[in-house]
Amino acid sequence: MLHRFANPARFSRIAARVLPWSATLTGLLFIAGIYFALFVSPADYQQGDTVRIMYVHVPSAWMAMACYTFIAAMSAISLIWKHLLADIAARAAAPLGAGFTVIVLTTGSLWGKPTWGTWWVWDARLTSVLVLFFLYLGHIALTHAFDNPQRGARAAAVLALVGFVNIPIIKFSVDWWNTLHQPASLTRLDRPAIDPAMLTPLLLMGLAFMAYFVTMLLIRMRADLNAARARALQLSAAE
Amino acid sequence: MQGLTTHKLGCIRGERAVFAGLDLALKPGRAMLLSGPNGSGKSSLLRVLAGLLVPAAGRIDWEGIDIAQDRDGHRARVAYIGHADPLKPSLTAAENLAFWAKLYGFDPDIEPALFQFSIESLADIPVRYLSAGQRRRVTLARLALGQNSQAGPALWLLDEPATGLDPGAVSMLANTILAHLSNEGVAIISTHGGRLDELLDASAERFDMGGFVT
Amino acid sequence: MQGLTTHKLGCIRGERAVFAGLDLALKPGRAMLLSGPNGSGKSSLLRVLAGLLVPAAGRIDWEGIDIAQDRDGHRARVAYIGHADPLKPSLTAAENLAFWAKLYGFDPDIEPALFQFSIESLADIPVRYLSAGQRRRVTLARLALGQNSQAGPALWLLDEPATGLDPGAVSMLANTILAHLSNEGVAIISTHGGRLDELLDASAERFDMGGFVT
Amino acid sequence: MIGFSILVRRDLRLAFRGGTDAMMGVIFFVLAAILFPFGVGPDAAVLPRIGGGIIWVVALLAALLSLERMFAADHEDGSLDLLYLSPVSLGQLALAKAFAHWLTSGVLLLIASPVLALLYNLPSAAFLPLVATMALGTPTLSLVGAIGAALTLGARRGGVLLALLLLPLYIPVLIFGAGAIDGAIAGRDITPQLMVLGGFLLAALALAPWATAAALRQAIE
Amino acid sequence: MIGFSILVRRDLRLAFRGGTDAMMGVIFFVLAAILFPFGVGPDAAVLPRIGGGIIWVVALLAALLSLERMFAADHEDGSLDLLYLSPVSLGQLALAKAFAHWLTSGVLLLIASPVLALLYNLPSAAFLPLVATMALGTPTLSLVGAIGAALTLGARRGGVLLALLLLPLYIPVLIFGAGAIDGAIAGRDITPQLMVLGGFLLAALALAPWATAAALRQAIE
Ligand code: HEM
Ligand SMILES: Nc1ncnc2c1ncn2[C@@H]1O[C@H](COP(=O)(O)OP(=O)(O)OP(=O)(O)O)[C@@H](O)[C@H]1O
Ligand SMILES: Nc1ncnc2c1ncn2[C@@H]1O[C@H](COP(=O)(O)OP(=O)(O)OP(=O)(O)O)[C@@H](O)[C@H]1O
Ligand SMILES: [Mg+2]
Ligand SMILES: [Mg+2]
Repeated sequence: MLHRFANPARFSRIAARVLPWSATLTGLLFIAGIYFALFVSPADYQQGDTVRIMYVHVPSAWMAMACYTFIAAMSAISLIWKHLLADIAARAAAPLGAGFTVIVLTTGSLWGKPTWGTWWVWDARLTSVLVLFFLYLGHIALTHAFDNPQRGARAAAVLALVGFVNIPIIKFSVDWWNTLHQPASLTRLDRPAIDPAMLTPLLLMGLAFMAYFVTMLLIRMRADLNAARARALQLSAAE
Repeated sequence: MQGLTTHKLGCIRGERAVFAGLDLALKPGRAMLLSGPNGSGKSSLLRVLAGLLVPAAGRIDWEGIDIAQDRDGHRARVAYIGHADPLKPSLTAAENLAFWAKLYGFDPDIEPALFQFSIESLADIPVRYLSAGQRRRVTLARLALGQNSQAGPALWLLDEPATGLDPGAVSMLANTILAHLSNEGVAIISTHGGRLDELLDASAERFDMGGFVT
Repeated sequence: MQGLTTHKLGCIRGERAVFAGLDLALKPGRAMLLSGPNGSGKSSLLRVLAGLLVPAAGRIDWEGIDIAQDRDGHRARVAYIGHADPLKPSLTAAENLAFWAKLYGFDPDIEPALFQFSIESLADIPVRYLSAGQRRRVTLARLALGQNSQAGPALWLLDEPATGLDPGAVSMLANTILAHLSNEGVAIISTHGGRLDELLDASAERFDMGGFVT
Repeated sequence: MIGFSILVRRDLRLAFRGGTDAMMGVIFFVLAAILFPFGVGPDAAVLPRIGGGIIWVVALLAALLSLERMFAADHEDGSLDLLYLSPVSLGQLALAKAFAHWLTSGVLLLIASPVLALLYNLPSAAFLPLVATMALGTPTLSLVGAIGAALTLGARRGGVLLALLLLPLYIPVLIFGAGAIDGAIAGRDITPQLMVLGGFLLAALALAPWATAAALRQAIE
Repeated sequence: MIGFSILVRRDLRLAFRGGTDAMMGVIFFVLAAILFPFGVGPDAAVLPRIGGGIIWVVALLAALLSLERMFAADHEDGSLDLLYLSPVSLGQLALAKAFAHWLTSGVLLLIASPVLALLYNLPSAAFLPLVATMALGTPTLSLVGAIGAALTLGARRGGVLLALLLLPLYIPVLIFGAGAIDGAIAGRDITPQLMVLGGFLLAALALAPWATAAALRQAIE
């Protein structure tokens, strides 16, 4: 039994060392990002101050997609190499991703009301993000649907890989179908089509979201590992 | 080493170790009667040997080669009978058997198999209307199917096969198993004692799972 | 006439007569071991006696009175164990038993019954995770529930109750049945031979269904 | 009545543990209601117009969906034999099963329906009638459904049969349920429809347990 | 390929004998489609407007309905173990199951849909697109559905979970299917929608058997 936790034990040690740094970094990036977003960057000439929603909306959209990609990668590793840590990482990341997706959906709706005059339209970008949200929910539900946690992890891994087809759809929906939604202006192959005054806070917030994700992921994975170890100890004590 | 051997085999079900450190060795032409109290892991062991459950530790060798190296080859040599009867109630006994015969590529003539378990008269009755023992006979007739075919499975894994059988049917089963053994086949049979044990006594090793419960 | 008697009992299943002209008589305190080949009608007879199947002919008397006169009274005196285990996989063993205890108005304390079949340690495990023999024990513990209550059923109808039980559990079952008989109870038990027969030998009549197959 | 509550509590526990399909009905209900805007096109002013009807049809389908296995699991694993042998009568069993079915499907539909009404932009005049007709109609669906479920136990092509049996029995409920909502939107008095629905419910309460018990008696053999 | 046809023929025979719920889907489909006019009120000029969408939503629900037990019976009675041990690969098994499911649900929906189109007074321009989108879309529903059915085998609250898992995967098919019909009625070119539906089908054909096999492998234990 012990060899299964030997590697995770090393992970726990490394995580313990990294955590304080990543947590501090998250805090600093958020402070800087929010400062630039609220006080330094200009209001939009068309949209006024509502444009500042962007500094939350866009980073969380990036993270919602990045997080799903991360889960899909971990799932592939879990299915091919049957690595325990990959299972745990995927399980830990899913609720975070669902959270980011909720943020995209709510900030998007909030932003949509003043700019498009409606909270919601059924266009390809919005719909595919909603689908992403349901995929996260399905992933979480499936993980916990079996009495045997390993079964749940494997089943969820298959689902994550299947659902990955949605990510390119979200990304390119604005190019493939003409929609109300903004096409990519920053993450383009050529130069970003965005004012540097807006770019700085956006990038800062993006990095802050990323650091937050890493920190939370480490915390959740460590908790999960500890719980598994406690269960194993309990069972061996019962025998 | 000929036949089947296991090395330090361990099995975990639902986060609980069922058995560990199991070493078995069985030569061609021999049977092994697995006994042990309820919940000692006989069914789990048979499922591990069939490749249906992945062992938590240890390995299984066939003719000296790890079966994990050759999953397809191993599946082709296993005949597995579980606790449940994998029969569809709405199909007749003959239809049920014919399906498995065709799927496994066995001889499609199922008459001899029906005859071997004395269920010719039930062939055209939907399984829904059969008695418990009659159903078990239909399930077991699958063994005869493979046996009567050219290259049938060599490793029989039978989980309490005699459940619900009358003494006559137990003899038919014993004869079927003995014929398999005489063909250099191997059979591992879980049991709680009874007529089948007695009939197979001369050709069988005995193994008590009781000692390996963890 | 005390106990259970049948007169010219006949049973038809699926438009086919299973048995006919069956006369049984069983005194209080005695068991009857039903044997017979697969499909000879043991299960059908037990279902008829339980009132689950309506006999095609003849009648069944309890203490000399036709049970058709008093269906509710008869239901209250029957404890029936069939081939299947009437357990819900998602409920624990204790929850399953407690449900039947409450519904039948038995003593709600199920501990002694669990103890009687040595399944205390399984009480809080969902039945889904139990081995075949462990499930059978949970089913049988229902008998102990009625036995430990004030006015438990007097007529036990057990269809191959020892299926899947290890020798230890068979002894527990035999003791439970013997205790029932010593309370002036009656038990009819279908069987294909085995340990249970031997243990009950001294208190049991034998009846071979083979001769009544039509 | 003790037997009744024991049976209801068991079924609820089974539903909660996922052993039965009762909850499926509600999920199905919400899901279907979410899907319609995708299919029909959400921008249309048509949604409020058809909302009441859609909600009722979907409720009916949801009830139907979870009915098929109302007695099936108990039949397959031999529990039905034991239920029959127990001191509780089959009539009580039928009532308990229908009640548990209603608690795990009808009540949830009842709770979900105002949300769906919002989703479909139904006029606020339609809210109370919607809930009232649901409250009167869904128990009837469960009670009548129990008859169908018992009749088709062990039958070949049970599901199809069940649907065919229940369809004619459900249509009147649907017509008066959806009619009441339309009437309320149009500003008419809907007391007559509610009276009829109430009448259906009383008739079902009186007849269904008896009919279900008779059907169950046939299924045990 | 021999294994494939043996498996398909078995499933068809089982469906025909009433052992499975596949046929239930179609009955449900027709039934639901018949019920809607009762709910919505038949006089309304609104029916042709929403007909295409309703037909698609109902088709989707019908597929979902019959999916839950796609592998469940084989799982419960131990047949799945034997199927795994047979020379036929799990991928082939998945494909065969999905194909049999489509034959017993999708094809019948396909045949029934023009009748429903008549029932709903859809303009004649919508007929061909309706059948075409159904022909392209329903196989995708069966293939993707097989993944869900395999993933939720033996899960707690399997039915609910299945619906939750499949909802996001079905929505795109629904949108393009219903969109094509609306487009056709409005006189637009619907080639893009058909292309997308075809693309979905190809992707499902390539991915679904693999994913279903992986899920089944996990369910056998
Ligand atoms: C609920 C509604 C909405 C959802 C689900 C949503 C979703 C997304 C997603 C997923 C992205 C990331 C795209 C990428 O990185 O390629 C994004 C980016 C963006 N969104 Fe939204 N959005 C919504 C509403 C809005 C609204 C109302 C506006 C403003 C008019 C808006 C403006 C933007 C902008 C400017 C970007 C950045 C594009 C780029 O530079 O790449 N979004 N949105
Ligand atoms: N539901 C049914 N419908 C029609 N015929 C049935 C049904 N159940 C059993 N039979 C038939 O009735 C006969 C008696 O069956 P029964 O189950 O009583 O036999 P049994 O003696 O209990 O056999 P076993 O030892 O196999 O349990 C058999 O031939 C069987 O095929
Ligand atoms: N699916 C499962 N998940 C978790 N635990 C299980 C599962 N199946 C069985 N077990 C547990 O594993 C242990 C071994 O079960 P197994 O079925 O192998 O016993 P067995 O020796 O075959 O018993 P029996 O004689 O009753 O058939 C038991 O304690 C049982 O509770
Ligand atoms: Mg076993
Ligand atoms: Mg029998």
